[in-house]
Amino acid sequence: MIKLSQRLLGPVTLLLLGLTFWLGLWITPPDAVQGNLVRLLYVHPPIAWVALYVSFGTASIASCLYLWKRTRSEVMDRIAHCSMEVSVVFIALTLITGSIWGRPTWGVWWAWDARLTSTAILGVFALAYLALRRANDDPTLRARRGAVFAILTAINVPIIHFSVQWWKTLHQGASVLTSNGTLNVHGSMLWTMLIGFVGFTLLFFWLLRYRYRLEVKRDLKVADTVVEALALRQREGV
Amino acid sequence: MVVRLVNAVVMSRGFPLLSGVDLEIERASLNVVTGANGAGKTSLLRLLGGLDSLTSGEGSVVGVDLLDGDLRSLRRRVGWLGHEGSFYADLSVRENLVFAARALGRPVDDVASAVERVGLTHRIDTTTKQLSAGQRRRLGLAWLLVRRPELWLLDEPYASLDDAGREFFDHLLGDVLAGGATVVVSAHDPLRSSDLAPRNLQMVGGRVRVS
Amino acid sequence: MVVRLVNAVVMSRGFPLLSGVDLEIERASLNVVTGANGAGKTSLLRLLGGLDSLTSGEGSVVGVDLLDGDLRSLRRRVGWLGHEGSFYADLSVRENLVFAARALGRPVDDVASAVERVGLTHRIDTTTKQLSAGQRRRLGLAWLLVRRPELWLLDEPYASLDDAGREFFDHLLGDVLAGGATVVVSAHDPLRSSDLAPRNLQMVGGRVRVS
Amino acid sequence: MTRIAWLVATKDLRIEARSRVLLWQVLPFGVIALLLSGLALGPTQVGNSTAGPGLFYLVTLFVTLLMINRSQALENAPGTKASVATLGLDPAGVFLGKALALTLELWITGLVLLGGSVLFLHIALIGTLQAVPSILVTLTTLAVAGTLYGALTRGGDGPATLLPVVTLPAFAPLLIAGERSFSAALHGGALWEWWVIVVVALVAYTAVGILLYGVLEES
Amino acid sequence: MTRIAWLVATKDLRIEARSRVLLWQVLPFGVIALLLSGLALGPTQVGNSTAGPGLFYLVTLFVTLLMINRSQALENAPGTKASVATLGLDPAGVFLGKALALTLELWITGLVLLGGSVLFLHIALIGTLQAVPSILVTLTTLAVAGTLYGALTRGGDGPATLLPVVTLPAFAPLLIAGERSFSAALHGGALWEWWVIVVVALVAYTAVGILLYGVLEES
Ligand code: HEM
Ligand SMILES: Nc1ncnc2c1ncn2[C@@H]1O[C@H](COP(=O)(O)OP(=O)(O)OP(=O)(O)O)[C@@H](O)[C@H]1O
Ligand SMILES: Nc1ncnc2c1ncn2[C@@H]1O[C@H](COP(=O)(O)OP(=O)(O)OP(=O)(O)O)[C@@H](O)[C@H]1O
Ligand SMILES: [Mg+2]
Ligand SMILES: [Mg+2]
Repeated sequence: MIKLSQRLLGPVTLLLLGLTFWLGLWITPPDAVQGNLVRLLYVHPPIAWVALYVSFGTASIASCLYLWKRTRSEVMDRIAHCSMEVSVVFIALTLITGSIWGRPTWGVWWAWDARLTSTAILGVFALAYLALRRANDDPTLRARRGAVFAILTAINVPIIHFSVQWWKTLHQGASVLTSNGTLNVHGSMLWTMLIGFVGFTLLFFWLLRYRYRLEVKRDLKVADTVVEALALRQREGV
Repeated sequence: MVVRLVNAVVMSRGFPLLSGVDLEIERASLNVVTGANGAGKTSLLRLLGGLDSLTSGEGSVVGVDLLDGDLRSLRRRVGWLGHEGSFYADLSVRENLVFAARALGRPVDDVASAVERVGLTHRIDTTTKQLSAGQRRRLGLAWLLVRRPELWLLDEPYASLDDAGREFFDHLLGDVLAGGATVVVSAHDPLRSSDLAPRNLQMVGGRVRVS
Repeated sequence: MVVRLVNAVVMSRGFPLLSGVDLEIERASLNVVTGANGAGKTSLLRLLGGLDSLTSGEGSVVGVDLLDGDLRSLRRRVGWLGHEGSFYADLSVRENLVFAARALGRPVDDVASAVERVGLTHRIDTTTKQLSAGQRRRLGLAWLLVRRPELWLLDEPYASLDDAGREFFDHLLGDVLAGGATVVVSAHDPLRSSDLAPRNLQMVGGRVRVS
Repeated sequence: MTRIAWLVATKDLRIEARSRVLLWQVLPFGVIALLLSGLALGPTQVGNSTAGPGLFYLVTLFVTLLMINRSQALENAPGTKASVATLGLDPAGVFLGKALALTLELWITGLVLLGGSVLFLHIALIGTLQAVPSILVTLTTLAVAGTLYGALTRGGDGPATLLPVVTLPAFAPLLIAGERSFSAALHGGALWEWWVIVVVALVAYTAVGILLYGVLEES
Repeated sequence: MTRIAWLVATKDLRIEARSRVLLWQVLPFGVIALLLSGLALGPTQVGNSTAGPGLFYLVTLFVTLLMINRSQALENAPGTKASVATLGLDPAGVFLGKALALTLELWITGLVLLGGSVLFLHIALIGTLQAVPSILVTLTTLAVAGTLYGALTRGGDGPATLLPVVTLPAFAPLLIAGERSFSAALHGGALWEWWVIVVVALVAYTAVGILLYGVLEES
């Protein structure tokens, strides 16, 4: 079952993303105000959602599991590390798609708006996480410090969200699903967005799996060199 | 058995500091670790003190498992004298020792007698970074006297001590062993006191070759 | 006369590290400075190397006046091996030595042979901060081999060297003296080689008591 | 835990009092940085009441980084680390003690810088006085969070430069909150939201520190 | 002199390249600090073209301080100091070499920060490009002066905190000059006066460094 779903992950992701692009570019109508720019709607929000919630969520859950003695294993550490790395990619994509959207609509590439600012701060958190890992080469130390830092980041997500929210906002509000529960996008657009959300979420896990395997392979290679290094060391001075 | 290591490996940046140590050490024994420069003596002592962590293999020290035991409780029972033992460089000799005594819940009165024993009474209010190399070593010994650990790990204790200091150290070793504590010393010089019958652990290439 | 000190005093934060040293040292002689911990051995060597400056009294080393001579030209002619000699901790053994060779205009080829002589060939590309205490000492010796100074100031050279290292050091001393350089060593252990006939300078309370 | 906290805090404060670095180096630095900020923005911006609180917090932040660094450097000298590790101090106590000492130092610095801001950036005195409680609480949060992040970055290569990278994103919301509550005190306006952010952060960091500081110290 | 300068510069750059502190720590720090400055001033101030150049220089200044510190810390390790002293390197060469390495590092950092400023502080791109030469010269002056002041503060207690106090007053005029010439590039206006100040300072610091660095190193 798990094997099968893993096998299917790649093709299904590709299928859903292909569907999103096809629907987004050819089937859905252009917007009355924004024209063809609205097509970014099928890409930008899903990417942003993955960047902030899916990847940070995965990283912090894995980190908690790492710190809890009973579930501590390098698997958890690797998952946290890899999802944080993939998160950087998605945050960059969020910023890029957002900027591309912002330039024609707001007239600037970047504005000091709440959503944008909090995205940027979280991006810095992800970069800082990677920098922190780089700076420590003892694997246990690195894993522990990384885990603590990831948890601190997770705690910071709401703090950042509210502080920046109360600070000022320009960005698109919750426009798809308004607070009274009414939908205000066209039917085909909604479907496309929904498929996009699922597609990009699956893309995240696909990339994560890929990155994870790479890490395992690298660790195996390291293990080989360890054996070599041990033999070399044991011959020293004999 | 105070120390038990089975094929212990410690890696650092891809280099094996210890490349598979098998070792057992009995309670109240005196063990001298010898070996060429870079053989791994300091690394072994650091592992035993819980200051570095085990990469692979098994091990336990004073009953604490090195892989998933509580290293902090291990460290608490171990005394360490390293190549560079300077404590808080901005505090005086007395302040450093009072800090240690308070931290361990020992009576503060022990401090004066420890300082007296290592012969630093005339420098008791001198800032540690002002001390000479040998005086710093002596402060390290005083620190151990206040600590009274179960397992003493001493990395080249003779280095930079003068004759009187070495004499004192030999006396101390005798007392410590008589008190039931275990001692592991790394040294390039043979121990001076002839009353002690140390076990020699020779290290080569990150491993112990018990003789 | 390589060294001449008259009533030399060195103060540091109101404390006299040296409290009036009178000393003369001849060319190509071997001098061993002994004394209790804190007697002032390190301070004396630092003064001779131009690393600390004279507070009062008179002095000249290799012809450079300590009060108003050019201390930099003095330092250039002096070799120093201190308690902590680690050079640039982020550079490898080779890079450190190449830097020294280039700085002094010596041929870079000397480096490999110096490393060979101190037995660090298998660590030549290791970062200095990764080295063990004794290996760092050996790097210090290699540095001196590349430098080939007139006056060698060695602060406890035996400390943390293994037997092979000490043997090598004794050989080196012989060569250096034969080459006409002057050596001042501080030590707590007697020199091992019996061929050398060192002059003993005993220090007590910041002064030299020539015996 | 409180006994160790007290022991560590007094030790840190004693070292600080002895070296006088706070008095002679950190405080002058902060005051000069304030002056420079005034200069960098030019006369048109100064006296501009929006910029004042922001600049005060920006400078305070840099000073805080310097002090966190010092606080961690004390523990990080090669000899010190191993010897103190064998004391097996209760990590929660160490965390609280270092945070306590840092808080006190930051309060002193913060109040001096506040005086400097009134002088050099022409912030209104009355409003500034009303902002003092919120500033002290913000500084406490900075100290607690800083102690935690300081331990996280300790010992690697060049911790002096890694620390800012790691702390800045975490300090950003605190900075915003502090600046807003300062501005609110100056111009009137709802204060409580900012209090909520800062206090929630304080509680969260304290809890994480007490629970996880030990994890950072081990190995 | 030039031989030693080259030797010292390559040594410093090699250590920098090895530790990657510039890439992984200093640059991110600078970018975050820019972001934070934008935050601290609030959305209303940003895009305000007077503030932009000032903030850019303020952040550059803090980054410069970090880098001077690192550059001096290399020479200041206890073992290093004595061993290198006995090489008796030509002090003028050491000074030039360290200044050269620092200049290069600052140029890289400055250009990245400039990009960040254009993005986050909304400084006009064209004007910014025109300002690049003046910025590079100002950075060079900062590097040269910083090397000199770094040597001055080296070795005391906590150089990490003493340095800013000593440098800030000296950097203040450079900062103003740089900011003005940047503003002039943005809005048009007389540029040459600011060039004069910066270049005179550069020449003066270089001359003093070559002549007097040796005095600083001795004892
Ligand atoms: C660099 C610029 C931008 C960044 C960093 C950014 C970031 C974000 C983030 C973090 C989300 C939240 C995703 C979620 O909560 O699920 C989001 C959602 C969204 N963004 Fe952006 N954005 C940017 C520019 C823009 C622009 C210019 C527009 C359109 C004018 C836009 C339209 C949207 C929409 C419609 C959503 C979905 C909102 C919802 O339904 O809740 N974004 N963006
Ligand atoms: N990254 C690395 N690459 C290569 N070698 C390394 C690395 N890290 C450590 N080493 C080596 O590991 C060994 C560590 O040995 P250790 O300090 O335990 O030696 P020791 O027996 O205490 O020696 P000494 O008598 O000199 O104190 C040294 O040989 C050192 O060169
Ligand atoms: N500020 C000070 N106050 C009191 N004593 C000081 C101060 N500064 C230095 N000292 C003392 O000066 C002496 C310096 O001695 P030095 O380092 O030269 O000794 P040494 O002979 O090399 O000793 P060792 O054998 O231990 O290396 C020490 O006794 C030290 O305690
Ligand atoms: Mg050793
Ligand atoms: Mg000495």
